[in-house]
Amino acid sequence: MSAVDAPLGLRSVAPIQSKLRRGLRRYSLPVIGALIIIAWIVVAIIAPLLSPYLPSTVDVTARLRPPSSTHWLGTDVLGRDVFTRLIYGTRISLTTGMVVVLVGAFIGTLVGGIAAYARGRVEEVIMRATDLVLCFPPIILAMAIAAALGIGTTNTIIAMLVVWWPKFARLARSLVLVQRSQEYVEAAVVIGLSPARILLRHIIPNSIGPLIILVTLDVGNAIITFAGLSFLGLGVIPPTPEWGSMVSEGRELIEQWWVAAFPGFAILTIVLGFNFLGDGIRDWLDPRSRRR
Amino acid sequence: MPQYILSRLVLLFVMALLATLVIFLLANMVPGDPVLAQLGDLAASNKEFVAEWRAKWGLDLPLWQRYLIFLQQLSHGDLGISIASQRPVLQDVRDFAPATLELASVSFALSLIVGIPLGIMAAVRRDSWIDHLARLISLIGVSSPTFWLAFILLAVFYGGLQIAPGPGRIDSIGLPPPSVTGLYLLDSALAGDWATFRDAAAHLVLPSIVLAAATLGLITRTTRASMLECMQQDYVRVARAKGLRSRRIVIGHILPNALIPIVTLGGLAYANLLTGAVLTETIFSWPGLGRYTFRSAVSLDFPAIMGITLIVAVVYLIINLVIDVSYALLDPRVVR
Amino acid sequence: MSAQNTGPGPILDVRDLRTQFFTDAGVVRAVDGVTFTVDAGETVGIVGESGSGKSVTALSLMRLLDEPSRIVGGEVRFRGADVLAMSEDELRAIRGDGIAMVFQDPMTSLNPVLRIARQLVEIMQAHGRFDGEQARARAISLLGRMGITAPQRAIRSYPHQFSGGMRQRVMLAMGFANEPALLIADEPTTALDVTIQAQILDLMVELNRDFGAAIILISHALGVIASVCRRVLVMYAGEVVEEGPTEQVLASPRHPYTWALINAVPRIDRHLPGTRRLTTIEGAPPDPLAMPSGCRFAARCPFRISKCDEHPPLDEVAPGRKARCWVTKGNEALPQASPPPPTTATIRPKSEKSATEPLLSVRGLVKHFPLRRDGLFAPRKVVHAVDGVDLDVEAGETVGLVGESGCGKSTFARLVVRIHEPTAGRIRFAGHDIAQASASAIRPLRRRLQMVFQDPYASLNPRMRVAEILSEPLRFHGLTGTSAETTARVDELLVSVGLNPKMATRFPHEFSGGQRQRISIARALALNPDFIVADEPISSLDVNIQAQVINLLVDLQEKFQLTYLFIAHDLAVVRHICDRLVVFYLGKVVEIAPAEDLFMRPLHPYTRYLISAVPIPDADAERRRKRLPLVGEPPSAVDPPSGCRFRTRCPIAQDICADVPPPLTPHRTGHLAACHFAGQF
Amino acid sequence: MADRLGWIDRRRLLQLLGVTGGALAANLPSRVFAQARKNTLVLGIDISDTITLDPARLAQYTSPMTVSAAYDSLVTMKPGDYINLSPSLATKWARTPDGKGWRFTLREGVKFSTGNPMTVEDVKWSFDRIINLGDQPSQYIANVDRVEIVDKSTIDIILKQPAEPLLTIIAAPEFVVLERKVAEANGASAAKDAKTADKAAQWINTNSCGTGAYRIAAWERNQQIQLVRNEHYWGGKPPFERIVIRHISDGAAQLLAVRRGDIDAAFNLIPEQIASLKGDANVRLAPLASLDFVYMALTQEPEFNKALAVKEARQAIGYAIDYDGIIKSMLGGAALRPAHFLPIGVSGSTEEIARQIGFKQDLARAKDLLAKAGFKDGFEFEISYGNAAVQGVTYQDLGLKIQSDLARVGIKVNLRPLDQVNLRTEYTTGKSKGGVLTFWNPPAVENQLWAAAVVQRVAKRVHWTTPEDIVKLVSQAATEADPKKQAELWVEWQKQAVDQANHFVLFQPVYQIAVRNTVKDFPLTAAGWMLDLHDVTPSAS
Repeated sequence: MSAVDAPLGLRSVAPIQSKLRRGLRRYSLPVIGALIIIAWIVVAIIAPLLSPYLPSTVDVTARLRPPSSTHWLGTDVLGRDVFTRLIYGTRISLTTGMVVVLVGAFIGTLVGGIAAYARGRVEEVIMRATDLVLCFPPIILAMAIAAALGIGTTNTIIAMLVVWWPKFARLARSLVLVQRSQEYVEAAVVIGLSPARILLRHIIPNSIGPLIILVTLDVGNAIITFAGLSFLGLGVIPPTPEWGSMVSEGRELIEQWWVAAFPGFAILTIVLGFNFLGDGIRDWLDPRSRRR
Repeated sequence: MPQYILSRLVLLFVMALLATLVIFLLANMVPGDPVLAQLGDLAASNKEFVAEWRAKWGLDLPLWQRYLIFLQQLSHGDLGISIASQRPVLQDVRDFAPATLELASVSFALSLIVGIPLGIMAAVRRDSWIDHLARLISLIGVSSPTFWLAFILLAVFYGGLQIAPGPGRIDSIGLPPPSVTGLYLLDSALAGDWATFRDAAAHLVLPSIVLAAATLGLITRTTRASMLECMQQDYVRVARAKGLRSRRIVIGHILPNALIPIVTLGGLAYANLLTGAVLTETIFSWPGLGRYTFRSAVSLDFPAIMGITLIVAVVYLIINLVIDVSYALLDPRVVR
Repeated sequence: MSAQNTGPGPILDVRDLRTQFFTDAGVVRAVDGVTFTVDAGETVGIVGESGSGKSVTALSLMRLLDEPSRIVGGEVRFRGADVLAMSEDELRAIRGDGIAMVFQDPMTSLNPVLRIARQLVEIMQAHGRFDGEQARARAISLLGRMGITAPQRAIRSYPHQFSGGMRQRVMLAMGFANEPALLIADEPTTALDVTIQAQILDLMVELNRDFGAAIILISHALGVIASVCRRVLVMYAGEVVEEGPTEQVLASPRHPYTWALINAVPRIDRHLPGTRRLTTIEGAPPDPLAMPSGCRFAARCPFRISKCDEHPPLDEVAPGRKARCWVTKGNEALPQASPPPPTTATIRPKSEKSATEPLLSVRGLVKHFPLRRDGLFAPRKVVHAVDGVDLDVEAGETVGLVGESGCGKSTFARLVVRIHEPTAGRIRFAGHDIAQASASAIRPLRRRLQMVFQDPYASLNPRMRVAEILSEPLRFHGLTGTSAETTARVDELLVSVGLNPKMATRFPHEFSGGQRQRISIARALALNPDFIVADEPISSLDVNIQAQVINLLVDLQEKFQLTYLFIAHDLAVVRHICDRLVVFYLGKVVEIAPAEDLFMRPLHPYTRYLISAVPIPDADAERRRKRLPLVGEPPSAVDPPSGCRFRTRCPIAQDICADVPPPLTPHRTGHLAACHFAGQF
Repeated sequence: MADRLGWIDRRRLLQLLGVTGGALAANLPSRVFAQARKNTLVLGIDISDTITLDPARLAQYTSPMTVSAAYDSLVTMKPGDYINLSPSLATKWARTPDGKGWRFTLREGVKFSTGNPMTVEDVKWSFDRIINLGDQPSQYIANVDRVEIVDKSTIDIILKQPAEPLLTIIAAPEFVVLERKVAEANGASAAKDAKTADKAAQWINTNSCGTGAYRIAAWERNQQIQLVRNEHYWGGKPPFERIVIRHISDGAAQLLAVRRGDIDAAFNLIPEQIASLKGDANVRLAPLASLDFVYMALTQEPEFNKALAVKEARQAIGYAIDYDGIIKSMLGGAALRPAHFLPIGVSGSTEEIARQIGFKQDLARAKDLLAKAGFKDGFEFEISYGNAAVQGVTYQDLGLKIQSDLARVGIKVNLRPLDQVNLRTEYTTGKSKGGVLTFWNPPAVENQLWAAAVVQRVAKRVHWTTPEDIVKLVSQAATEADPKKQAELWVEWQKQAVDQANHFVLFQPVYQIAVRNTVKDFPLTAAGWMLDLHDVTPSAS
């Protein structure tokens, strides 16, 4: 169908841009985002090829060297090569970020979907549970879990998951509620399909767009959170290189800024990558901006 | 409406208690003994002494009894004595909360004052340079790890350029103003002590920028999206057909509608600022609730943990309630 | 053309207006050389289907369009001044002052967070005509004039406190606030119920008379135009194809498209018994991205001649009449329409009224929707959507359900097919009680009981291909074994609803609204049902597509011996295709009767109002007819009136009506009404 | 001040960034304050561990400094000499005639900060309060049986085990004299039921009632402690009108503050920050040779780790650690290393002795020992540690360093970061399954306290069943009256303890305190209170 109802902004006459420029503008951000992410993934995979050093090689005689041709990003307090640790650190940040978000999204979507589909008591209980999780001080929760289970990557991921699923549950619930009242779902009911089939085959595929946006935007969020917990000493077990703990190791070293500055910048770029991508996907899936 | 608020308050109370119960059980799963961490090496090895100290905080009682005692104390408005600081939790909170409140409020105000106009301009001048700028600012804002941003700002403006004051609420040798509210800006203004006021304000600049970064990004983005959404509503076209000026349409017609979702987001963001400033507070040596929370959790300070959980939950839920109530005030369609 | 400078002249003079959309796919010529004038105080209608460019024309007149639309050429002179050359300030001075506009959807046209007073006063102040106090006083008097009771109170209200009809009155008040010379009303009644539509249309006629403002009324319904406008423009594919005095155009069109438009609509005031099919034209409007070089209607035109390869001009065919057609160039009248013959022999199973049980039998059906509680201690409020309905449907019958929106007819439909579970009551379908049966118990019956939905855009899963949509029920119920069998059946289904089997691999969004509704019907047919509940299946379609779908439904009924429960708010359509009609009001049935009987001799006052409110696409008839003025709006279903639910709006209500709910009692054979004073109005 | 202040040339960066810092800088009031503080001493230090300033409840690391400024004990130690005691409130002391305790002669004319004279009653009451309050300080004088007033200037402290040491212990700021009248007026109690009856904690945290040079005027938690001059001080007029102990947790902030002159001394600088101060003419570095040390404890419970149960295997670890790397590189040389639990500076412990009898890195020997222990290809164990740092070096970095050192002889270390609570719990209850990195901070300067700990409670934690003779050796050394002989016994004890290889002392920090030259005397002390605040003096200019 043709675009009859033009979106009404405030300018009555706007410059009509060329198709090429519009396309560039619309896709440049997500493409840049995707490129950043891909670049980091590649770095994570080929890390050993990029550096002559090992991330855990301690050499206290070469500590806190400023960036130079031998140590591109300098060395840290134990004389480890910051560049090497940084590129190896990509692995942990990327995987934890994705694992937390994907597992959290999976659990949340399932729970939220069930809540919306079951309604009544079940929905009430599930939604109150999300409220409960959200009203915890997250630090206490994370630290209590880490203290109870022990410090380590897996346990930190578990702690994050505990606070991570509710937002997906809420989103999934509202999405399913919207879809539930759609006529095509009623049509599926009239055909006699089972609730599980309706949920999985009809409702969830149609709710997936906003979920994908949230997942993409949230990976960055998870990476930051994980790094933050590492910064507080709850993340990985040394000597595993991890960006948050690298910043933490260098946070007192204002004059040896390279120790903290580079890993932090790495976090910024990768999170920016996911945000660019997520923002782009949002624009792209949003029917209103699609018509531009 | 009063009916509604009343039942929400009842629910709030139940939820907050549930939160403390969950934290209580979780914290008790930790094998460590908070008393041992507080004692010197000699005392920690004296079994009787340790037992006596454990009894002092009721740690020797069965779980359910300890929780009941907590509830009982709570009914008298008493949150117990902190193990780590050895004074009433409530007093600790009273000491630490104003610092966080001040920082969070200033950051929040900052992100609103910058974020909303920026979002509005980005929406009105969609696809112009200001839109791109706003997008960049907000994306970088939400993408920056707080602890790193804090480090960079401190390194550049404090360590390098030396144009910003260092960590802490006031200068290292300055005296805090006489405590009325605990908020230095307010207290120094009340006391007419403008030097301290300027000092406290200067110390707020960097941490509040750091803390505001993510919120600012969020608010800018939401404002823009909300404005765009509202700009496509029929009533905007009607307003244009009425012959109103653009400014009037934006401020008088679009904004009141666009603000509604920002209330929710802003409220939640404020709640998060209040409860989630640990990293910023750590780096800026800000004597606030975030660091207190962190310290209590690290030292497994049960009374403090329970108290903070309760307070945070109540604050969070009250802010949620306020959001809903202001929703009803902002949006006449919501009738309770 | 030459009349431009004589006398008062036209207040609006539009010449060769061209508005285009610059989309990614290409340039859409939405308005392509539209020329017309409007004299002071005149009422002009613009009619056309969606996409014809009528709304864009209206918006272009006030330059209210936005990116990606641009006015690329032409002239719009308002009182001699060229609107298209005006600066923003000059433009603003005209908007809302010289020209006012009323939009289609009153629910969204008022700013929800601002009080009515502010929205009304604002427009008066913006043009400096009145100061605050005056403006407020005038706002109150205007609201009163628009038929809003207690305007002093109303002005302090927020829009959501008003119903759609009331809001459209507020919009009209706003439109007339500065006594404009011209009021543009873009589909002002489309979103309203028929009784409210009648009120608004009457009001517009009065306002035109009293204020002397010229009116441009845009509508897709000829009946609406006929009841207000003296002159009408018919638009098709961005062009005006015919122009002339309304009664002449409707009585004897000079463009085949106008002809098709008129004949595609069943008329409530006349009905040829025995024919259920409508005259339709094939196909759809041309692709706006690639307009044909010749006559744009040629591809669908039943009167096409070879000359039609050339683009016809809009020429005067008779004094005051213009048409863009080579066929009628010499003012030739087009022939009377004859509906297409039935595809198969008409077998009406109506006569075999056996003693057997009706296919569907509903007794005392109730559905209450609980509302969210205000608080833990607040009483739970309930919407009485359906409140005690009895109805039998015989096999092979077509039963129509009519009523205003919110009367419970759609809920009733969803109860019958058990999308909703009834609060109380009995539903017997083919001998089984399905009212409280479990999903698995109903599943075997689902094959015989299917539904067609209202919204062709929402009723198909956008992520599934047509083949999947149609094969899902087949496979689920195990009707086809192999995939080859399934494919064959899907192809068969597509053919039976008039679609090409090759389309099976496409996604729903690749189809037009009418095509989607055909897919929706095919899905319902897939399981070989006996009984189809159709919930407003045509109400969101253009008239010509409506006619096509109606014809399809009639064909299918004859071919597969279907029983229909047909829900609609368009009484003319219902009268046209139904055997029996059921009138709903606020969750209750107020009248059941054979279609003809109901229209000829309605017993319930509400039914009389409903019939009277339907506009007729015949200017003469419209003018001769005296519409019954039904006052007010339906009360809330949360707290329905005691006794007879219609009593609050009923002119003959008496004390008994408030105390005793009238039972649904037979008054003639097969004609039941629930009124204490049936037939006395 | 030079333009080159930080690590970037300020002007150049300003130009580069196009920033004009005027607006922000204008808000900086530090210069204003700098003028008005000639008579104020400002110390920048992390005092987040200070939770009480009540001497009888003292247990933390930083609070003794404050308390020692406000109160005096009977005897004290002068910086640098931790073997011989100096007079303070007592001018003379000797064994009681029956030999069961110590007799102290009190100084004449000592006044409290209120101006009231100190009496023998106050002394007895203060000790009674410590004992009856039963808080941690009471543990250290558990050997005290009672305190008896002899006359108005003489007091006896009677011991349960008269041979055990007392004087070095009561030199600590826990065992100070409070003004009974004021304390009781504010809720204090020294009665038997003091545990519940004493309500003075609140008041005593923000005030003081001692004889010290300064009086506590305010304590705002996690912000600062303020002391004001005690006009009645017995040692002459204290030089500063006011002392502010400013809580600055951040080393970087301390560094900047001391550079700018906002604080007169910075306590918590890490080696890198100290290095950056070297060129600053206004700041000098004062070394504080502490008696603290960082060590690794290794369990020998075979159930936890078969390899660690073998002495040779543990010794191999001792010979594999690169102690010099830790001290020279990681700590910038600002540390010592004793052989065992007797820090350098106390009886029987010098750098010389430590070199002779302590572990040193010797990889070949480590490998031999491994082979001897039956673990030729090495073994695996875990090291637990908390989230903390000593002298800017985190336990984590130490762990990593040890991990990489031990890897060179084939021993695999798994690091196990723990929160402090779990770490303490595991360690003190003997549940550590490998090594523990931790810190020893003596509450009082007394060899016996440390040595006894090694053979008693610390031994239990590492599941070492101590043989009789080494336990006997400790009490023998502690009660030996002849200093030279005593030192020899302590050396012998260290030899045996080192051989056992349950504890490896990694370093004994020499804290580097950055002091501005506005301060003249800055008598740092290795005794528990870090700084003799009453002897700090401003420079003449």
